[in-house]
Amino acid sequence: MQTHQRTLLTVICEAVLEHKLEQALEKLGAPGWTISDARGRGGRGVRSAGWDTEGNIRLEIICNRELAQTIADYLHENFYANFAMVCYLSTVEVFRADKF
Amino acid sequence: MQTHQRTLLTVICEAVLEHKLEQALEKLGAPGWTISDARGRGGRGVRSAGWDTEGNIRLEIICNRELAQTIADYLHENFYANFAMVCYLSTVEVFRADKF
Amino acid sequence: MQTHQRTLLTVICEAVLEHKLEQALEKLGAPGWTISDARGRGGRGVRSAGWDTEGNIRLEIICNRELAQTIADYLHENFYANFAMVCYLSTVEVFRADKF
Amino acid sequence: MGLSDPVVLFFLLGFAASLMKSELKLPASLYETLSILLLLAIGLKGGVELAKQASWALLGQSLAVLAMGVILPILAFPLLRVFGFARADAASLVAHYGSVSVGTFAVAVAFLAAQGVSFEEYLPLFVVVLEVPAILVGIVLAKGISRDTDWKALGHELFLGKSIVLLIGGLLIGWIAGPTGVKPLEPLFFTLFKPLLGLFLLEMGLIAASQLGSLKRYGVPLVVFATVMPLVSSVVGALLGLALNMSVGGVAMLATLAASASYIAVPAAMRMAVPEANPSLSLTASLGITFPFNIVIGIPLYLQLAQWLAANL
Amino acid sequence: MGLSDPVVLFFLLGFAASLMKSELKLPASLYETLSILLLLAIGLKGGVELAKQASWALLGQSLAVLAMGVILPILAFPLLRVFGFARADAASLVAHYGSVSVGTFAVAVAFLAAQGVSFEEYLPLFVVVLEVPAILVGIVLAKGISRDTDWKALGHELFLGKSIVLLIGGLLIGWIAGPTGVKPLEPLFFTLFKPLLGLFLLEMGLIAASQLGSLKRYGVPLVVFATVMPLVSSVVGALLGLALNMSVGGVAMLATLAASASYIAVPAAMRMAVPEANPSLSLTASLGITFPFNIVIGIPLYLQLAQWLAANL
Amino acid sequence: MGLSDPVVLFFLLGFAASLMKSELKLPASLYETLSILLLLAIGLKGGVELAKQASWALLGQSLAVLAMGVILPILAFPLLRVFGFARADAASLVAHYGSVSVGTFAVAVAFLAAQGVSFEEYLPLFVVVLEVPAILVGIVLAKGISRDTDWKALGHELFLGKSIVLLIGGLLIGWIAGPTGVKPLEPLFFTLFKPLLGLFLLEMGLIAASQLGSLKRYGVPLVVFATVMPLVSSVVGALLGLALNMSVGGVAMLATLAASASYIAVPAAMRMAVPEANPSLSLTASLGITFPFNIVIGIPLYLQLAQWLAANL
Ligand SMILES: Nc1ncnc2c1ncn2[C@@H]1O[C@H](COP(=O)(O)O)[C@@H](O)[C@H]1O
Ligand SMILES: Nc1ncnc2c1ncn2[C@@H]1O[C@H](COP(=O)(O)O)[C@@H](O)[C@H]1O
Ligand SMILES: Nc1ncnc2c1ncn2[C@@H]1O[C@H](COP(=O)(O)O)[C@@H](O)[C@H]1O
Ligand code: NA
Ligand code: NA
Ligand code: NA
Repeated sequence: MQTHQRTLLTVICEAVLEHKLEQALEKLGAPGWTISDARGRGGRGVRSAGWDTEGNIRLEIICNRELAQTIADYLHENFYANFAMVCYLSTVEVFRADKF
Repeated sequence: MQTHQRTLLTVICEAVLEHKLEQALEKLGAPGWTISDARGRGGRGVRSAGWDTEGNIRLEIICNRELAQTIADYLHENFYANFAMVCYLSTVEVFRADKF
Repeated sequence: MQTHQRTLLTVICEAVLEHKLEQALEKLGAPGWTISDARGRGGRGVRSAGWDTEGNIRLEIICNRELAQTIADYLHENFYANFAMVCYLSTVEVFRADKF
Repeated sequence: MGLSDPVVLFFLLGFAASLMKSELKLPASLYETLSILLLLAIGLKGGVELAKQASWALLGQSLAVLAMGVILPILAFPLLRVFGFARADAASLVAHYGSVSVGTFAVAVAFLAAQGVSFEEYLPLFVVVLEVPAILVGIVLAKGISRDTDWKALGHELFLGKSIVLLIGGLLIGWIAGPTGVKPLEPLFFTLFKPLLGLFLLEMGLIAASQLGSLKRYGVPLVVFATVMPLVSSVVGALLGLALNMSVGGVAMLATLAASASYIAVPAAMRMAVPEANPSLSLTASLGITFPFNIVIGIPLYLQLAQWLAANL
Repeated sequence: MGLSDPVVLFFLLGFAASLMKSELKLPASLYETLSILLLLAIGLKGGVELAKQASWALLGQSLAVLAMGVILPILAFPLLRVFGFARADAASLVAHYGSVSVGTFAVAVAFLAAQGVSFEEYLPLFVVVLEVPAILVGIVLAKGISRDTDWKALGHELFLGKSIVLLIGGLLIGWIAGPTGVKPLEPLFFTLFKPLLGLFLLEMGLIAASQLGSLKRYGVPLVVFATVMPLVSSVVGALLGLALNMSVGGVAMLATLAASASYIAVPAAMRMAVPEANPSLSLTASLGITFPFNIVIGIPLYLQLAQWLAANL
Repeated sequence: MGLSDPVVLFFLLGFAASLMKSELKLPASLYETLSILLLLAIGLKGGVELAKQASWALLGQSLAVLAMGVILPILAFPLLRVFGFARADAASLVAHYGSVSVGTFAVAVAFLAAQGVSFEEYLPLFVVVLEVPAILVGIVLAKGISRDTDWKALGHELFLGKSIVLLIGGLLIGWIAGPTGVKPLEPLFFTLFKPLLGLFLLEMGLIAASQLGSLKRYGVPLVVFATVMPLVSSVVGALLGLALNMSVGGVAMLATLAASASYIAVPAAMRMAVPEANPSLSLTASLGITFPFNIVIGIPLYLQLAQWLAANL
């Protein structure tokens, strides 16, 4: 099969944001996303996922570069100031160009 | 240490497929794989992992480009039509050339 | 927003190492890390996460290329011989150059 | 009456919380644990009874019940086809309704106990008997008896799935250990049965309501099927119970078993054996409509039906 | 005295294990399950009492208790500002202390039972009443009554959060099912209450000790606030109990409720509504200092206070 | 006889389900929860006894038991070396067998209770005593007493691991709270002990069978060791029990403790301290062979041994 370049935007942030991020992704038109539970350490200290929402989530969105940038900008504006959050982009190859 | 280019194939799909995929990977000769639990949304709707197998898994295989392509083709033929599934490839550097 | 290239080091290894790896990362000066639970198969057999620490963790560190190399070397020296462990590097783009 | 039983109230709490988009969520492992406990408890109860009174008559009854599990889906299938359901979807739906829901059975047990109505203690055996055959029927209806079907993998799926292993395992443990051997297990499996069932139903309420989202997509025909099918099946089950000379409670329980639709074993098996069937269609019907219907309205109704039949036949 | 109660010992075990960096860790889903059970148990107890004695007098008392939940944070806020806390942080802190801790309440229930001191059975109702208002006060203190606030999302957060849904849900189930209906649930929610509370406190000990790490960062003012505030509040609560003509046990319980600080509902709500407040500050205070303080020292003290007041006023 | 005890049946159910490749799986957090409860229950029982009868004699007995935990692995080590096991592997194996299995102990408790055989109530104390020393011996056998060993980290590993903290914690809580203080905890830790043990053994059966896969790789020497070692150790344990003047039940329990092999504390500690030992080798032996062997055959045998010794010596 032929492959097509897309961008993978990965977001690691406080678990408490899950619902809000999903709403944002829907609004911004993300074609889909995947979430898994995580824990970690960063500028805002240890987040050990020992209880309740004291953990992180790891959110992945495969989409075109432009949308990835839009989403990242949105996150920056709305969450960076007050929440533990890290974003990064990478390049991936997908098989179905129309899906992402 | 010196690094070597390999391909990372990531598959996100219904949890119910885990066992079948493992059998397929063994048959196709994958050198190893890693699975974690996930949830998400895509063309086939929300998969929230709230109960039983109503969730996704995230499967990663590091191998050579050719095998990655073979596995992706196999998945396409056998699962895309009837199951929630997304695949993508990316390039990674490994340290032990003979292992992957 | 402008982006900056960094290296993402991913480590998949026995869950029992989590604490030791965190100590090592702190010592080596990693700017942060993210851990999630995983299971899988590799050269050292099946690790199915069915009970206790018979599972894997998936550790991600975003940092500069040099530090990633240092950490990988450290892992190689200290753990490869006796523990189930896989490492790989990939290139990602981050938004805050000073954070990673 | 049924509505004020606390286990039903737990269901309604979950259902309402989900509809109001509350953040209430039970850990997935709690749900798994509760369903394991319920399956084992039901198996154990049946096994203890087998230890007391295994007999050829019971084997005969089991075969009759098994026949019902085969016939009901075969009769329902053409009707669904007429209503425009695709072949695979229709087959999957009838497989769900020919099998049984352990949760519904457990609620009926609690309901009859609260009403002071007794029933044949070996009824859990019929839960085991009804679990599997409808799945087979569904697969044959979907695919014909083709060579393509990997019968070995399928048999594995059918007889080694989680719920059947726990039911049969519990049955065997209860049978071998017998009434006295099982005694020390009672504090968990019998004394705590009702409150654990309450927790289980809290989660079922959350899940059931979350299925309603897809209701719009499938519309009226599905709602009609998911409420009429249990009513019709319950009558068949009740008549079979009468024919087998069962008590009022037994007739009500068999009506409930017939009326209930699986949402654990069958979805898992059909997903692998008939993947082209839309899994959300069957789940919406069985979990989103039939399960609440049976729990809130059906079970009390089936008891009345049994009482009416006992009085009038 | 309080120290030798086994549930307090469980707390101390967790606390010590965490301080000694033991590898002991309870599965997160066990913690969730235990807190669900405690919330439901407390709700059920309150609901059963409502079924027995709902009255206008009780409504009046509830309003008085609610008023306390509004006034305490308003009074504490300016003090914190004087001590140099940022506006958002001060508002968040007082919201935590105006609300209640279900775990602390449960320990007080166990403690009074062990002491043979009875209290008004409807007290769980006040847990529900006190849960929400302080959050609202905190938000208004942080932001003013601005148009910016998304009151709809906020109301959702407040009244559909996990703990409030389980408390109110348990209350309604207990109320509707009544004393006889709830009877079969007792083996889980009442008989196992104390050992489950013990397990819960084991985990709370682990968590509480892990909060101490951030103590250094916030220093003396926080420690002072987190020990003086409960003491002052307990006096207010006790006096209110007296004014409401409650028994010695009831006065002690109301003092405990006033003195306790939330660590479940409020942190979640404030994180979304006032994200600029430092969540670790409030948690360190309520979980790391006030919770252990109340459990080990506070509750016995509040009972003595109630006894002293009863003897001297 | 032993085979028809329901907890053993649960083990066999899990074992069979795993061999038949059933999809049955217990949530990992359930397994963790159950092992936490068992460890606490055993600790609590021992602690309550200490509260009743701590004495110098008991201290003396504990030291004798401790000596057994040191000597058994030292004797077994050279034998394993002769059979061709690598130094690290042999050391790790004997560490597992010198320590104890809490699950095996719990099954023996249930078995003796079912047989109506009583034993010295303070025996849980010996579980605690035997947990650690063999690990130390194993490490020294593997590495010698080298400066390389990070004894501080090791001590941490040994005394702050999950199982030892829960055992000692339970012991202290039981000791401090005493028989009356622990009373309210009994519904969970004592009444539910047997059914929870059943669930635990269901999971242990699944795990034990999954270890058998690696059996082929290690072959006959491992199987021989994993069945002969417990038999020999049980005789040593029984004789020590006799020498300590224990009752028939006590002798059987001490034989069981000696015969059992650790699969929780020791694997974790050896993995960190002697990483060059193959962890799968020891687990296959202790979990895949010795645990089932002890549960199904060993424990009834050790009781007979104790009875025979009491009658003939
Ligand atoms: N350099 C990093 N590499 C990988 N993950 C990170 C890194 N920095 C932060 N994280 C993750 O992102 C979360 C939030 O980061 P922060 O906002 O820096 O506290 C942390 O809890 C980590 O899970
Ligand atoms: N664009 C996307 N980015 C990341 N994950 C996706 C995306 N689309 C789908 N997924 C994941 O893949 C699963 C199956 O996708 P689908 O087959 O489209 O329903 C979803 O449940 C998501 O977890
Ligand atoms: N080729 C691979 N692709 C992805 N994950 C792998 C691969 N090989 C090994 N792993 C993961 O790394 C862990 C340790 O690998 P190993 O040391 O080879 O046993 C395994 O349990 C897998 O989770
Ligand atoms: Na049915
Ligand atoms: Na308060
Ligand atoms: Na031993």
